[in-house]
Amino acid sequence: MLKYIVISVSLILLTLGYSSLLLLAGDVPTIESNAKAIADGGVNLDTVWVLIAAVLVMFMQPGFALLEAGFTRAKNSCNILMKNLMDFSLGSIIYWIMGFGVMFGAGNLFFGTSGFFLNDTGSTFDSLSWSTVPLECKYLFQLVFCATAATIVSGAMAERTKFISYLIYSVIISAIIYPVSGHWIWGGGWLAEIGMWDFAGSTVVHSVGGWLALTGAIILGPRLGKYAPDGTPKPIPGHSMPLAALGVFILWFGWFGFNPGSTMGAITDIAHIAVTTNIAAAAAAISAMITAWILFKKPDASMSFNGVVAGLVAITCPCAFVSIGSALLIGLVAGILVVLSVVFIDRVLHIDDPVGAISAHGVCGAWGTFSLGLFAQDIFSPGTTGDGLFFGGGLKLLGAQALGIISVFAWCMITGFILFFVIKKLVGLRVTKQEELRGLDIDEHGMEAYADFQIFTTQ
Amino acid sequence: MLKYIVISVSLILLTLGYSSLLLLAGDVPTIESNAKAIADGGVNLDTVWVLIAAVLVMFMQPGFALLEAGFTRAKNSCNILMKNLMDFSLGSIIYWIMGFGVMFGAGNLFFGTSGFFLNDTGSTFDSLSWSTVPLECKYLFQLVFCATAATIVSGAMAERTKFISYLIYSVIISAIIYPVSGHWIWGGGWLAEIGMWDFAGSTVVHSVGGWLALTGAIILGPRLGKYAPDGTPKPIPGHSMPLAALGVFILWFGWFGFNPGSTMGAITDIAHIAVTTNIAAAAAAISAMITAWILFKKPDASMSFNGVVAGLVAITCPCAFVSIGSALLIGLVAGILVVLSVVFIDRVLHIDDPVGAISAHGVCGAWGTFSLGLFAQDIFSPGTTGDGLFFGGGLKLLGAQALGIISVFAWCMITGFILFFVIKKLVGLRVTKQEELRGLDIDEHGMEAYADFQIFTTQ
Amino acid sequence: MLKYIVISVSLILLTLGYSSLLLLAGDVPTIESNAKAIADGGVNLDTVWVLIAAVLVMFMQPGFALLEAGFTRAKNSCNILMKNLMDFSLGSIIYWIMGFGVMFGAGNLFFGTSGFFLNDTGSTFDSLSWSTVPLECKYLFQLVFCATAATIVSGAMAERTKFISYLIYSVIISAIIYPVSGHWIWGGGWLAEIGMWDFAGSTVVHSVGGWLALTGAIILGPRLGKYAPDGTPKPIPGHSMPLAALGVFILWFGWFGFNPGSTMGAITDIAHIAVTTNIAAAAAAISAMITAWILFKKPDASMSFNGVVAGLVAITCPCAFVSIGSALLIGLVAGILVVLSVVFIDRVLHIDDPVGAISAHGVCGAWGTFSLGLFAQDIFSPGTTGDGLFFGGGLKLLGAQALGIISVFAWCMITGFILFFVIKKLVGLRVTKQEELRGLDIDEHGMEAYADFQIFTTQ
Amino acid sequence: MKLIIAYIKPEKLNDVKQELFKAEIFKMSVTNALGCGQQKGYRESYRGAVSEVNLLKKVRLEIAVNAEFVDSTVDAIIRGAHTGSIGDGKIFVLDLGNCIRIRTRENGTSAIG
Amino acid sequence: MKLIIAYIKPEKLNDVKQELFKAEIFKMSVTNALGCGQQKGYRESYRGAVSEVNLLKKVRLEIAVNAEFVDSTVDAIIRGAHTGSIGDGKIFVLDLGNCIRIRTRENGTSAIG
Amino acid sequence: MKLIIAYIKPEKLNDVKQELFKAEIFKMSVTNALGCGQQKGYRESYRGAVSEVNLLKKVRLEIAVNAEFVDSTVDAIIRGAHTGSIGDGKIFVLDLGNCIRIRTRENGTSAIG
Ligand SMILES: Nc1ncnc2c1ncn2[C@@H]1O[C@H](COP(=O)(O)OP(=O)(O)O)[C@@H](O)[C@H]1O
Ligand SMILES: Nc1ncnc2c1ncn2[C@@H]1O[C@H](COP(=O)(O)OP(=O)(O)O)[C@@H](O)[C@H]1O
Ligand SMILES: Nc1ncnc2c1ncn2[C@@H]1O[C@H](COP(=O)(O)OP(=O)(O)O)[C@@H](O)[C@H]1O
Repeated sequence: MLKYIVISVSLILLTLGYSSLLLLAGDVPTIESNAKAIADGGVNLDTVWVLIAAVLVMFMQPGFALLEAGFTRAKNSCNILMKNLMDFSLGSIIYWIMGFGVMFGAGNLFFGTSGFFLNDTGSTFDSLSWSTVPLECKYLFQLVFCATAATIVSGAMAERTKFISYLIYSVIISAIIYPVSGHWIWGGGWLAEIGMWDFAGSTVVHSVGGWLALTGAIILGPRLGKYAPDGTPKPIPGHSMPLAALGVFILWFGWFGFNPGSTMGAITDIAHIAVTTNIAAAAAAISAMITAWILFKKPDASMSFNGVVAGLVAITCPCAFVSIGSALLIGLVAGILVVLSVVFIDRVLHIDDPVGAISAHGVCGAWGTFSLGLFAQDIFSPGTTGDGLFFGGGLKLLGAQALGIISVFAWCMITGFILFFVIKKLVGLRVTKQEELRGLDIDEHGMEAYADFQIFTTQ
Repeated sequence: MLKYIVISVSLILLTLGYSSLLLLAGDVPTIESNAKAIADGGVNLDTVWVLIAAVLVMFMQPGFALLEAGFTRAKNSCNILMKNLMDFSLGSIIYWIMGFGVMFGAGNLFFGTSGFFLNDTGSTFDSLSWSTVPLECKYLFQLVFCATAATIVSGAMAERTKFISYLIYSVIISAIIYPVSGHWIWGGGWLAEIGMWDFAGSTVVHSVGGWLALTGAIILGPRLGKYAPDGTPKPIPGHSMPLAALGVFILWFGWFGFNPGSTMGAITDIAHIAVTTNIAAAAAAISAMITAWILFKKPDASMSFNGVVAGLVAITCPCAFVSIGSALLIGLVAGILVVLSVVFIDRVLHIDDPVGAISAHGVCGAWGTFSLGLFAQDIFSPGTTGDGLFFGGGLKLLGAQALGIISVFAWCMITGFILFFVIKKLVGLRVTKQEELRGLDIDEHGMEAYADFQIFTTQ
Repeated sequence: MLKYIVISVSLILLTLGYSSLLLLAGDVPTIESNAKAIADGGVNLDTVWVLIAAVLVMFMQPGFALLEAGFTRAKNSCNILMKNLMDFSLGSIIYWIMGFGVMFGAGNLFFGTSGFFLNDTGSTFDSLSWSTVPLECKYLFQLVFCATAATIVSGAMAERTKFISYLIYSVIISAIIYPVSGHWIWGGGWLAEIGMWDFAGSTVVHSVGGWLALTGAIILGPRLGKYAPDGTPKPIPGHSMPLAALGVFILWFGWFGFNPGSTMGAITDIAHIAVTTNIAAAAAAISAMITAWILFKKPDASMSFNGVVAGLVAITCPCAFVSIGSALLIGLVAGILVVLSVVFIDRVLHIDDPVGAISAHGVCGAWGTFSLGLFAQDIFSPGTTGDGLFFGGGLKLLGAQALGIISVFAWCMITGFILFFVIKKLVGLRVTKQEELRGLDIDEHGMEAYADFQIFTTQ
Repeated sequence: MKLIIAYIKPEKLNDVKQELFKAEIFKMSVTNALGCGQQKGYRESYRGAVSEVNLLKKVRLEIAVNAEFVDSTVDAIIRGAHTGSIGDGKIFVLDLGNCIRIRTRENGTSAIG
Repeated sequence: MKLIIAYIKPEKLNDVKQELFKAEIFKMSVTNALGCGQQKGYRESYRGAVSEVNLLKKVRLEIAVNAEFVDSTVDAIIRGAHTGSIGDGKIFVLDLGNCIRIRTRENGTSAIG
Repeated sequence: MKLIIAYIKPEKLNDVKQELFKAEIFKMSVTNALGCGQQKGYRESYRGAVSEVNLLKKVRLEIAVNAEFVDSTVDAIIRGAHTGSIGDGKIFVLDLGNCIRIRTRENGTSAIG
C-alpha cells in the first residue's frame, strides 16, 4: 500500500487536488493554481461524500435481508438471505455490463443505447455530467439504487418462489426493467422532459420494486395456509422481530445515504434533505403504530416497522423540495396508508405479501411522488420543481407527477407479468407443496438456518 | 433527481462552494473569489462531516435496542424494540418542535425560550454559532444526542413498564428534562458560565439518561422473581448474547460519530478524539472482564459488554482534553466501576436494572465528567479547560465538574420522580402480574417476537 | 462541548484550515494565505476520509464476530463473541504500546525499533509520511487492520480453544507477528524493497490471519465428532445463518473502508477502488455458489457467504492496480478457490476449520497477492506496480509477489507453531472433553447465549 | 381412563385440533418431537459434509380420556391427520391409573374433562 | 412402580421442584409442552390477521416413583403448583412395568431412586 | 406391546440410534428434555447473580415395541448410551394397550413396526 504512494505521491498530488501542497513546497502559488486546487479539492470532497453515501445505501441490502427474513418463517431463512445476497451480486455485474448504459447512456427518450461496461466516449454520460465525481463513483451510487429496487421483490415473493427463478428475475430487472423506466426520469427521457421530478427515487426505485412485487405475488399465489377456504386471512407470523427491527434501523441509517447522497455532490443542502428524511420516517412510524392500534386494538410492531419504511419511501421523491413541516405530513400520511394498504391487499385482494413490500414501496412510493405535486416549494431548490398545489403552484407539477406514477406503474405491470409468466413457463416459479411445507432451506439449499434450535412447522 | 441539478447546477455552484468551478469555466478568478470559494468548501466539508457523524450516532439507536433486547427475555422483545423505535420517532418530532429551542435557543441561564420549530430570527442560536454548518445539520446532530439520552431509560425499566406510559415519559424527556440541563452546559447556561466542561456529553447525555433510569427503576420496583424473599438476587438471564454483542459493537461504532463529531466541524482534532475514545472503550472492556472474573470466578460476557459502554460513556466528556494514556486510565477505572456498581445496585440497593443502564450511563457518566478535573491537559485544546488536578491545575476545574455532576443529578432525580409519579397516578406505570408472566409482547402488542421457536417462560 | 469551541474557535480556525474564514472576517486574503488555507482544507478532508474509513473497518469486528458465531454452535456463542471483543480490545492497547512502532517505526529492513506509544521524534514514522493525516489517524487506521488479522484466527480455532490461551495469542500477534511481516511490506522493509506490492493487505493482513489460523487449527485438532473414525467429515452445522449473513454483509460494507481507505487520503482513486472491490465480491459470491451447486448439488448458503469474503480478500491487494474486468475475474477465481479449498482442507487434510478462515483469508489472500502479478496495469497508478504478466509486463512483478507470499507464509507457520506450542505447554490450548460437549459458554463463562431457548446438543 | 399418545405431521396439528373439538375433546397437551419411522428422511449437506436426516419433525399429542371416549378420540385424530401417505403417524393407547386436577384436587374420571 | 406425569404452569416449575426436594423426590424429567384445557387462551394478531391461541405454555414433568411414594409426590406437586385459578394443571398416574438404570443395569424398584 | 421410554445423554443419541438400527428397531420418537438425577448440575452466574442448574439436558426416546423385542431394545439402548459415569440415564417400560397406524388404520401388534 504504502510504497505505491511514496512513489506516486507527487503525481497524485499534482493531478488530484493537492497541487497547492506541492506549490507550497516549491513552486510559487498563483491565483490560477489556487483556483485549480480549489476546484480539485471540491471534486475530492464530492467523491468522498458520494462514495460514503453509496456505501450507506449498499448497507441497505442487509437491512432488507433482515427485514424480510424476520418477517418470514425460520424454515425459509437461508433462502431469503441467499436471494438478497444474489440479487445484489448479480446486479453488480449486470448493471455494469448493461443496466447503467441503458439508464444513463446516450440514446433516445426511452432508453440509453451506449455506455455498456462503463464505456465512455466523451458525451456518453451527459445525463450525469452535472455531478463532478468520477464515472465509477456514479456507477457505484446508481448500482446500489438498482439493487434496492431489485431486492424489494424478494420479500413479497418470499417462502414459495424457486431459487433459480428468482435469479433469472434478478438479472432481467437489473438489465432492463429498472434501467428503462429509470432512463425516462433520470436519464434524460420523456418523463423528465415533461417536467416530472423524483429527487431520490420514490418512483424510479421504490415503486418499480413495489409494482414488480405486486405482479410476482399475484402470479405466485398465496402461501399454503395463508387464506382459509372462506378467504379469511390467517396470520403467518414472522420468525424474528429483533432481526426485522434491526433491518428497519439499518434501512433508516442507509437512507441517510440514499436521499442526501442523491445530490451527488457535497453541498449544504444535504442537511435539509437529511432532516426531512428523518422526520418523515419518524412521523410514519408513529402514525402507522396508531393506525394499527386503532384497527387491531394493539400497537403491532411489524406495522410500525413497515411504517418507518413507508415514510422513508414517501419522502424519497420530495425530500429536497419540501419543508420540514410538509415532510412530517407526508410521513404521517404514508404511515396510515401503509397499514390500510396492507390490510386491503390482504383482506380484500387476497394477495399474499409476507413483508408488506407492495404497500410500503409501491403504494407509498406513488404517494411520495404525488405528494411533491402538493407540497413542493420553489424556495428549497430555486428554479427546479416550482411550487406545488398547496403553495399556489397549481396543477401543472401534480399532473406531471401523476403521469409519471401511472406510466411507471403500467411499465412495471406489463413487463412484470410478461417476465414472471415466461419464467413460470420455462422453469416454473413456485416450489412444490412438499418443499413449501418442509421449508425452502432444506429443499432448495440442503441446510437449515437454525440448526441448534427446535423450529415449529405447524403451519 | 438529475434534471433538478442540471437546471440548478450553476445556481448551486455559485452559492455553495464551487464558484471556482464556474470561474474556471468563464470568469477570471481573483484572490477574493478564491478566498470565498475556500470558505464555502470548508462549510461543505464541515457539513459532510457533521452529517455523517450524526448518522453514526443515529445508528446507536439499534445498538441500544439490541443490547437491551439481548439482555432481557424473549417474551418481552417486541416491546423493548418498539420502545426504542418510538422514543426516537417521538423525540425526532418533539425535539424539532420544542426541545432544540429549549436547549440552544436564546433565553436565560436556565433554559432557552425561543427557536421552536427551528425558527431562527438571526441571533436565536448564538450558542451554536461557533459551528459553520447549516442550522438543520446542528438540529440533526443534537437530536440524535437527545434520543440517546431518552433511550437509555428503556433498558432499566424493561420487562415491566406499560407501553403507553413509556411513550409519555419519552415525550417529556425530549421536550423538557434533557433540553433544560443541556442548556445549562451547552446552551450558554449557568454551568457553562461557572466553567464546567463536558465535551461530548458524559453528563449532558449519559448521566441524564442514567439518573432518570434510576428513578424509573426505583418507582417501578423489581421484576417478579428478581429477588428471593430474603433479598438474594436471582439471575434472569438475557435471551440473546449475540444480539447484545452486536448492539455493543454498533454502539462502539456509533461513538466514533458521537465524540469526534462533537467538534461540529472537520478539524484534525477528530483523530485524537477518536483514538482516546477507542482506547478507553478497549481498556474498560478488559478491566470489566477482569473484575467480573475475580468477583464471579468467570469472565461474564454481559459484564464485558457493559464495560465497553462504560468506557465509552466515561471518555465522552474528556475525550478532547486528555492524553491517550489518561484515556486508557479513565477507561480502566470505568470498567471496574461499572461491574462494582452493577453488583452494588443489585445486591445492596436491590434496584432491578436489567441491562445495567444506571451503572454504565449514570455512574460512569459521572466518573467521566469528574475524571476531566483530574486528567485535563491544556495542550490538547489550548485555552479551554486548563490543566486538571493531576497535571498541576489545582482543584478549580474539578470543583466545577463536581458541581455540574451534582446539579444534573439533582435535576434528574427531582424531575424523574415527579414525572414517573405523575404517570403512575394518571395511567399506571407497571403492567399486571399476569401480563408480566406471560410477557409484554403478547399482552401489550398481541404478538410474539420469535413465533417459530419454543421459548422457556419458567421465570 | 460548545463553550470549548466558542473560546477556542479562532485558535482552531487559525491553525486548522479555516484561516480563510478569519481572513474574510478581518484580514485581507493573499495568494499565500489562500494557498495555505487550501492545503489545510486538504488535510482536514483527508483526515475526515481516513477516519471514516477506519471506523468502517472497525465495524468489521462485529462482522467477523457474527460470521463466526453464526457458523458455530449455539453452545459456544458467548465464547466466540468474547474472543472477538477481546482481541480488538487487547489489540487496541498493545498496538499502541508496541505493534505500531514495530510495524512503521524507523528501524531496519525487518522490524521497526522506535515509535512505541506513538512517540514520534520527527522522522520516526517516515514510512507513513506520504499521507497528510495526523499520526493518531494513521495509528487508528492501521490498528483496525491489525485487529482484522488477529480476529481471523478465532474462527478457525472456534468451539474448542481455551479462553485464556486465546487472549495470550491475541497479545502476541498484535505485538509482534503481524507488525513484523507488516513492516516488511508496508513499513519500508525488505519485501517493499524487492518490489512486492500489496495495496490494502491481501497478504499483510489476511494471509497472516489465515496462516496463523492454519497452525492453530492443526495444533488444536478437530472438534469432537467432526470426523468419523474412518475420517469421513461430518457436518456440524452453524447455529444461525441470519447472523452469519449479517456478518458477511457487514464485512462487505466495512471493506469499503478497508480498500478505498488505504489511499490514506481523499483522492478520486477511491471510486475505482470501491468499484473493483465490489465487483470482485459479487463475482466471488456467484462463483462460490455455482461451485457449491455443482459439487454438492445444492447452492449452500454458507459457501456463498465464504465466497463474498474470499472475493474481498483477493481483491484487497490488487484493487487499485487492476481494471474492473480483471477484478471480476480475480473474484470469480477466488469464489471457486475458496470452495475447493474448504473441501480439500476438510476432506483431504482433515483439518477442522469451522468457518473456513484458512481458505478465505489464507488461500484467497495468497491468490489475490499473486493475481496482481498477472493483472496489474500501469495506467491505474502510473509509476507503481507496472504491468503484470497478462498485460505484457513479464514475470518480474509476479516473482516479487510470489516471494512475498512464500516469505509471509513461512513467517506465519514458524511463529504460529512456536506460539501455539508454547501456549499449549504453559497453559494448555484446548478445553476438556466434558467442557467441549457441554459448550464453552457454560464452562468458560458460566452462562448461556440463548437462555430462553432450548438448544440441541446432540453433537 | 386411558392415555392416548399420538404422533402426527406438524402441519396437521390444526386439522386434528378441529376434529377433536368437533368430537368434544377439548383437553390435550402438545409437544414437539422428532420421529423415525417408515417415512424416508432427506439428505442435508453443510459445507460439503453430508448427513442423512432420518429424524423428522413430528408433533406429539397426549390426551387423557375416559374409556368410553377412546374410540371417538382415535377416530378424530385419524380424520384430522390422515393423508394416506407414509409418515402420517401413530396412535398409542395406555391405561391411565389416576388423574388429579391440581386446582381442585378432584381425581379419577371426573378430573379428566 | 408408577410413572407420574404432571402438567403445570411454567412459572411454577421452581416451586414444584422445591416441594419435591422437600418430599425427598430428587429425580425427575422436564419437557416443555403446550396445553389446552379449561384455561382460556388469548387472541394474537399479526399484521391484522387474528388467531385464537388456545395452546398455552405448560411444563410437563415425568417422575418415576415406587408405589409408596405416589401420594407424597402428588401432594408435593400440588403444593408447588396450586394457585386455585384455572390452568393450574393436571397430574396423571400410570403403572410402570419396569425401570432400568443404564449406568449399572440395575432394574426394578431399586433403579428408580 | 410395550412402550419404552429412555432418558439418555444428548451426545449419545447417535450411538443409541446406531445400536437400535443394528437391533432392527427402526421406529422411535425423540424429544428434548431436562433431567434431574444423581448427576450433579453446575453453577451458572449471570451478572453476578448465581443459580444452581440441576436440570441437565437429556434426550428422551419413546419406542413402542412388541413384547418380544423389549429385551433387545433395552440392550441396544444400554449399549449405545452406557459410559459408566453418573448421568447415563434411565429406561422405563410401560404396558401399551393398543397401537394404531394412522395411514392404514391397522392396529395392534402389526401396527407397531
Ligand atoms: N414403534 C414406534 N415407537 C415410537 N414412535 C413411533 C413408532 N412408530 C412410529 N412412530 C412415530 O410415528 C411417526 C410416523 O411413523 P411412520 O412409520 O413414518 O408413519 P406411517 O406408519 O404413517 O408411515 C414416526 O416418525 C415416529 O415419530
Ligand atoms: N385430559 C387431558 N389430557 C391431556 N392433557 C390435559 C388434559 N387435561 C388437562 N391437560 C393439561 O393440563 C393443563 C391444564 O389444564 P386446565 O384444564 O387448564 O387446568 P385446570 O383444570 O387447573 O383448570 C392443560 O393446559 C393441558 O396441558
Ligand atoms: N425417577 C425418575 N423419574 C424421572 N426421570 C428420571 C428418574 N430417574 C432418572 N431420570 C432421568 O434420567 C436422567 C439420568 O439420571 P441419573 O440419575 O443422573 O443417571 P444415572 O442413574 O445413570 O446416574 C435424569 O437426568 C432424568 O432425566
